[in-house]
Amino acid sequence: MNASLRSTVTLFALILAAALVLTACGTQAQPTSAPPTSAPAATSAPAATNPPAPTTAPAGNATPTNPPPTPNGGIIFHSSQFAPVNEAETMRNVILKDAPMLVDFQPQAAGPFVDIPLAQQKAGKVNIALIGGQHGDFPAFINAGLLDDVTPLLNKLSDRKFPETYLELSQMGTDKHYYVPWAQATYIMVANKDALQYLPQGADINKLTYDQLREWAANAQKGTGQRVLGFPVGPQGLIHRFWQGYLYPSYTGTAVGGFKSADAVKMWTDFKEMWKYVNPASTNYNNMSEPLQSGEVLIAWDHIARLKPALDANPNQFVTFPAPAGPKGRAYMPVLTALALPVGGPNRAEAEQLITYLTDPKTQTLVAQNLGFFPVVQGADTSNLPPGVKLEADAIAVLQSSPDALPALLPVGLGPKGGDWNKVYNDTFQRIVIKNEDIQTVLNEQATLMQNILNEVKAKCWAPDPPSDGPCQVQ
Amino acid sequence: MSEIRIQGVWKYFSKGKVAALKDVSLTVQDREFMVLLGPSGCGKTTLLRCIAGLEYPERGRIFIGGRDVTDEPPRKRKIAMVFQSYAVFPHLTVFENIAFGLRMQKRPNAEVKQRVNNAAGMMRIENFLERYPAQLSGGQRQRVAVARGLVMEPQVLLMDEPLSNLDALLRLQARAELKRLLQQVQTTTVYVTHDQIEALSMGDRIAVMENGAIVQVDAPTQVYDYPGSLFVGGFIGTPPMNFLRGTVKSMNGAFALNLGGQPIRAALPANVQAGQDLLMGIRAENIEASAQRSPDAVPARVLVVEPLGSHLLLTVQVGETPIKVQTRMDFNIAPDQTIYLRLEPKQVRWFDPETGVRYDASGSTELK
Amino acid sequence: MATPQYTGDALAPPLTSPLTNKTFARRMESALPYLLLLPSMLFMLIFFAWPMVQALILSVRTPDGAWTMQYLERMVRDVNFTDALRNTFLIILIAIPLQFAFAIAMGLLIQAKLKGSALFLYFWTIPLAVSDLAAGLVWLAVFSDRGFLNSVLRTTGIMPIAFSWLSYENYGTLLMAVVIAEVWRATAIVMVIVVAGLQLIPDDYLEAAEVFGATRWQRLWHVTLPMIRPSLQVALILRTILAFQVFAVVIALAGRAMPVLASEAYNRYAELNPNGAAVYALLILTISLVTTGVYLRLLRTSEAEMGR
Amino acid sequence: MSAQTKTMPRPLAPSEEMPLNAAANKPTFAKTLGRLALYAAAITISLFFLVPIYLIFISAFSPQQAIFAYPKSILPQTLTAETMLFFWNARGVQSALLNSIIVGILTLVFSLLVGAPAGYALARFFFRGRDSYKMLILTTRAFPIVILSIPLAVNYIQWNLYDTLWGVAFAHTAMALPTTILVTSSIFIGVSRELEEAAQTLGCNRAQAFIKVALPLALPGLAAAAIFTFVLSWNETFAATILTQRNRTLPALVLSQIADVGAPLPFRYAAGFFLIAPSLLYIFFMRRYLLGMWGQVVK
Repeated sequence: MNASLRSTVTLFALILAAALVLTACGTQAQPTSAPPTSAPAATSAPAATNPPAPTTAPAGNATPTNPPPTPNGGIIFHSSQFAPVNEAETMRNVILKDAPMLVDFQPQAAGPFVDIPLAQQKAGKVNIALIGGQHGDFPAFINAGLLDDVTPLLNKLSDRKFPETYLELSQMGTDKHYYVPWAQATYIMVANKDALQYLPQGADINKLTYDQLREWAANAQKGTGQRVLGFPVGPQGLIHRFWQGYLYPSYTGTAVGGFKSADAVKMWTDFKEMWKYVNPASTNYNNMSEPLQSGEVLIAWDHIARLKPALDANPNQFVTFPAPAGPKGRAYMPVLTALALPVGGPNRAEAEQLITYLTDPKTQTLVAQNLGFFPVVQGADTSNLPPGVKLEADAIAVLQSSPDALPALLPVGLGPKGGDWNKVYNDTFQRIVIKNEDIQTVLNEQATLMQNILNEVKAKCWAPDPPSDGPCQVQ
Repeated sequence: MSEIRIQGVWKYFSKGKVAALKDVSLTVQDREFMVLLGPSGCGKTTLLRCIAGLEYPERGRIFIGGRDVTDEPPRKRKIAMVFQSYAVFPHLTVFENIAFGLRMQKRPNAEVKQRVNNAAGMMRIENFLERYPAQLSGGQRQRVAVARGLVMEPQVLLMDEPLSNLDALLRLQARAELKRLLQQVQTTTVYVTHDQIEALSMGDRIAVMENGAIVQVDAPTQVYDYPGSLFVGGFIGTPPMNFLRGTVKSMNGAFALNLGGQPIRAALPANVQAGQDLLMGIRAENIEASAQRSPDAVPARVLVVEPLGSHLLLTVQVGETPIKVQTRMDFNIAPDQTIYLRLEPKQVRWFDPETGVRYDASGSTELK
Repeated sequence: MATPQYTGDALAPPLTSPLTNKTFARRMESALPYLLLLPSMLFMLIFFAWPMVQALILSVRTPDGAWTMQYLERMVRDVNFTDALRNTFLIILIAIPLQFAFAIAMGLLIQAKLKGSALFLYFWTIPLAVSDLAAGLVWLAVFSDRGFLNSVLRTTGIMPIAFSWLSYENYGTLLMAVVIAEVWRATAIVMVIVVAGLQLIPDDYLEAAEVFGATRWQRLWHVTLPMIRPSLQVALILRTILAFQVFAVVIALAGRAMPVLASEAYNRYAELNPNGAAVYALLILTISLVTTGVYLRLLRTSEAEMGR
Repeated sequence: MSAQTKTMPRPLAPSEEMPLNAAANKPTFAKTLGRLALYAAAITISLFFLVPIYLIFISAFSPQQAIFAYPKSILPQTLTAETMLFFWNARGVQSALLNSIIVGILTLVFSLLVGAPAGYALARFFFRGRDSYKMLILTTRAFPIVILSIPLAVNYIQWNLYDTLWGVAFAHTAMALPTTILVTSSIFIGVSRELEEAAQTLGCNRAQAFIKVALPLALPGLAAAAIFTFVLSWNETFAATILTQRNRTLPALVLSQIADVGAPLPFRYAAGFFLIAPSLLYIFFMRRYLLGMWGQVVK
C-alpha cells in the first residue's frame, strides 16, 4: 500500500475512532448509568463488530440475541403518562427516587408508546420491564398477546383495596387481569375569576347545566368582546373524551347506543349553539393550561393533568368546578392509569417490586401531591395537597357528591381501533359544527362507521350502556 | 529509444454507438515531433489520451519504446502530458507543481530541488516558484505545465493544444519558444492542435485526422503541397486549396479538362477517360491573375477584393465555383471585373470527385 | 461540400463481437463507476427502499395479509380528504410562486453588490438550517391570539381588539399565516440555487442586452430569467416534492383547522392506523412523482427550444 | 500581466492628471434613490428573516409570567435564564444533546463515506444508468419519512440496531444520502477532471490522483456538504423518535416530551431556541460554501 492511500485510510480510521469514543462517552454520560455490570451492548455491539461497513452491519447482526438482562440505566418503565418534560422530571426526581431499584423512566408520545412494544414483540426482543398507560391504551397490547396475567400479583396486593370497578375493568371481559390500577384522573372545568361576573343569574357554578354554560359564555362574550370559552380541539387535544364521556352520556344516557338518537341530535344542536361563544382558536389548543394562563380563554374544560400548570402557577386566579349536567345527568369520565407486565419482559421480579412500590399508599400520596393524579388505593393521605392540586381535588369531590353524577367509562375493548374510534367523534364534530352539515345525516353515516369498528373488534358495551352479549350496537 | 507505435486502434464512445477512433495506426519515430492535426471532434485528442493511457482503446495495441503499454495505466508509461487547460494544481505552489511527479517517485529532496530549478530555468519561471497558480498569468501557467512535464524526463511528451488558451501575440511567441525548447530536449513528442499554422511550423511530421481516422501522415511541406485528399487540402492552408470540378474531354487526341465550357490544359492524371469527372485542386498562390485575355487562361469574375498588406486576396467566380486567388498588392482590380487566371501546371493536383482521394500524379498525361 | 471518406470508412465491427482488449484491470476500470455507486445503492436499499416497500404494502394489505382497497376507499371518503387535497395544492400554488419571486428578488439584490451583502446573505439563509418543528413554534408565537403580532398591533394602537389570525373562521388569514411561515422557512434554498445560477451568467449577456436598449425589466425577463431556467427547474422540483410533505408547520399553526395530505398521514399514524398512514404516503409519493414527471417533460421541450 | 489586473477588481482611482468626468462618476439623484431603495428592500427582507429568530430568543429568556403576558413586549425588560436552566437540567436533555452531536457526526461520516464515491462517479463517469440513478435518488425525497419509521423500527430490532445511535445515524444517512450524492457530485464537477488526469500522467494511480488532487480541492465543499448533513440529522425528528427508546436525540426528545404532548409553553420556547441556535452558527460558518455546493447541481 502506498503512502497516500495509507494516510487516507488512517484518516478515516481516526474519524471512526473518534466517533466510537464519542459513542462510548454517550453511553457513559447517561445520567442514570449503572456500574458496568453488563456492557452497553445495544449501543456498541454493532459498532464494535462492523463499524466501517454500514451496509453489512445489519446483516452481520441478524441472528436474534437475548436482550441485555439488566439495562445499564435501570429497569425500563415504558409510559404514556407523565410525558411532558416537567412531569417526567417529577417522576424521576420525586416519585421514583425512593424506588427499591434503579428505574429508567421512559415516557413516550402516543405513537411510539404503542409501536415500540409491538415492534419489540415482533422482533422477539422485549426490553421493557413495565408498561404504564391509560386503561384505553392496553387493549392494543392485549390483542397482540403482549400482556401477562397479573392476577397472582393482584392477589399479593389485596391489601391495597383497589376499587372493584377498576379490577373488573382490568379483566377486559376475560377471566384474567391484565393490569394493576395505578392512579386515577378525570376531566374538570376551570374558570378565571374574572369570568365569574358573567355567570347567569341564579346559576350555581357547582351545579351548572349545559344551557347555563352556554349562557355564561354568551354573557362573557358580551362583556369582554371576546369568545372566552375554550375546548382542547387541537390535534393533540382530548376533546373526543368530552363527547364520549361528557356530552353524550349527559344528553343520551349512553356512550354508544344513543349515538344517532333524537337526544343526540338535540345535543349536537345545543353544542353547535354553544360553539358560537367558543374561542375559534380552540382548534389549535392541545391543552387548556396555556390559553387560560395567557387569558385567551376564561372558561375551559380539560384533563386535570393538562390544567395543572395554570392552576399551579396561579391558584388564586382560578376556580374549578365539575362539568355541566345534561338532561340525563352529570356525566364524567374517570381516567384510570394502570401498570402492566409485557410477556417476555426482563427483570420480572423487579418490575413486580416496582408495582408494589408504586401502589404503596405513600407513593400514591406523592403522586397526588406532585402530579395531581389521584390515589386508587385506600390509605393514601390527600389532606396536604399543593394549592393547584387541591383545586382539582375539590372539583372532583363536588362532582362525586353530586346527586346526578353519572360515570362514563373510557371505551373498552377497542384495542388498536381506539384511534379510529376517536376519529369518528372528531369527524362528527367537524362535519356538524365546522362544516355545518345536516346533523341527522352525519350521525347516521358516522354511526355506520362506529358499528363497523365495534363489529370488527367485537367490543361489548361499556358503562353507562347496559352490558351486551355480542358487539355493542348503535341503536 | 522511445518510438511510439499505434496498431489498429479502435475506440468507441456512447456505449459503443460512436467510434471515436477507427482502426488508427501510426508510428512516431524516436525523437520525432509528430503533430496530430484535425478539426475538433476528429479524434485527435482521443488518440493522444489513448497514448497517455487516460483512455483505453477497445481494439488495437499501443507500444512505447517497443513495450506494449496498451493495458498499462498512465503512470507506468513514462510519458508526460501538457493539458489544454494546463491542469496546473491550484492548491500547490509552482515549485510543488513541477515537483509533483518527482515526489510521486520519492526522489530525494536535493534531486527534486535541482531538477525543478533546472526545468523552471529552462521555462524561465524560476522567479515564480513560490507562487500559487492563481497568481500567474495564462502564459506563465502554460510554462509551469510544460516544465512539469519536462522535469520528468519522459520518454514521450504529449501535448494537447497547449497554446490554444493563449492570446494571439503570446501564442506566436510561445510557439517559437516551444519549438526551440523541444529541439533542445529531443523528446519524442505528440502534439495535438487544430491550428494548421502551428502544425506546419512546428512538426517534423503531421498526421491529419478526420472522423476518427488518420488520413495522411507526411512532412509539413508534403501535406501542404500534396494533400492526400480533398479534406486535407481544404483543411490546411489559408486560404484553403481551391477545388474546381470539370469533365475530361478528348481534344486533339489528348485530354483536357472542360471547366465551365473553358478547356484547361494541365497535367491530367494517368488513365483518365473522356467524359470522366475530375476535381482539380490548386492553391491561391499558384494562380496567376491577369487583366488580359490569353488562350490558356480561364476567365473569372471578381467578387471580393481583400488587401492583406503583403498581397491581395481575390475571391473570383469560375463558372459557378468561387475560388481564392492571390495577387500582388499593386494589381489594379475592382469587383465585377473579369480577370483571366493562369494555373501553374506543376502545382495542379487531381482528386477523385467521388472519394476525394488525390490521384497519384506520377503517370500523368501531358497535353500537347 | 460532402466530406469524402478516406481510409476512415472502415466499418465499425458489430458490438457483439468480442472486444479484444479486455484484461482484468480494464474490466475493473469500466466497472469502477458501478463499484463507486454500490455502497450507496446497498445502503439505500437496506435503509430506505426495503422499509419503503414494507410501508407501501401496508396501504393495500390488511393485517391478516389480504389484499384490499379498503384503505384507499376510506381515505377518499374521509371527511378531511378533499380539504387536505385542496389545502395542499392551495398552499403549494400560493407559496411556491411567492418563494420563487422572493428568491429571485433576493438573488438579484445579492448580485447588486450592496455593501454588507455577505451579511444579508447570512441573514437570509438562516432558515435553511431551522427545523420544521422550530419554525412552527416560532411562527405560532407570532400569530397566536395573544402572540407578538396582536401585541404589536395593540401596543401601537392599530388594532386594539385581538384578531384570531389562526382561526378556522378566518380561512384567509390562516392560509396567509401558513404561507408566510412557508415562505420564511423554504425561500432560502430556492434563493441559494438561484444565486448560484445567477453567478454562472457571464456579464456579457446582460451588457449586450443593455447595449441593445433593454430596460432593467426587459433584461430580467428576457435574459436573466431564461438563463437561470435550469436552476429554477431544479429548485422547482425540489421545492414541490418537499412541499407535498409539509405538515409540522401547518399543524403547529392551524391545528386541526387546515388538514394537508402529509398532516393526515401523520394523524393516521398517530391514531395507530399505519394502513391509513401508508395509503396517504402512497398518494403523496404518486403526486410528487407525477409532478416531477410533468416538470421534467416541460424541461425537455424547453431544452429543445433553447437548442441545447 | 493580465492576471495581475484580474486580481485587482476595483478600477484604478482617477488620478489628478485625469480630468474627472462628472457624468460618469458623480452619482445622479435617481441613481442614489435607486440604490437606497435596494438597501431598503434588503433590510426589510433581513428583518423578515431575523425578527422571528429574535422573538424566539426573547421568549426563551423571558420570565415565565412574561410569556403569558398580553400584550407582549417586543423589548423585554428582564431577561432570565431560568427556563433555559430548567430545560438544560431536565433529565435527558444533556445526554440528548450529546446524542444529537454523536449521531450528527456519525451521519456526516457515513454519508460522506457512502455518498461521496457515488457523487464522484456521477461527476466523472458517463455510464449506463447514470441518469436513471440520479432520478432514482431524487425521487426518494418524494416519500414521506414519517411512514418509513414503522417498518424501519421492526427491522432495526431484528438487526440489533434498535435504540442505538448507530441505528439512528444509519437512518439519517439514508435520508441525507440523496442530497449528499447530488451535492458532492456537483462539488467534484467543480474540480477539473484534467487535474486528476495530469496527476495520473505524473505517476499517480487513480486513488492517489484522487487523494492528492481532487480531494484537497474538493475539501471545503465537502466540508460544507458534511455539515449540511449534520444539520439535517440535527433537525430530524421522526426516525429519531421511533428508532430510539432511551438514546434520544434532542429533537426526538423535544417532540416526545415537549412539543407533542404539550409541555408548558416556556419549555417549548427554550427547546425551540436550542434547536435553532446551532443552525445560526452553521450558516454563519458555511455561508461561503453554500453557493458552491448548490451551484453545480443544476448542471
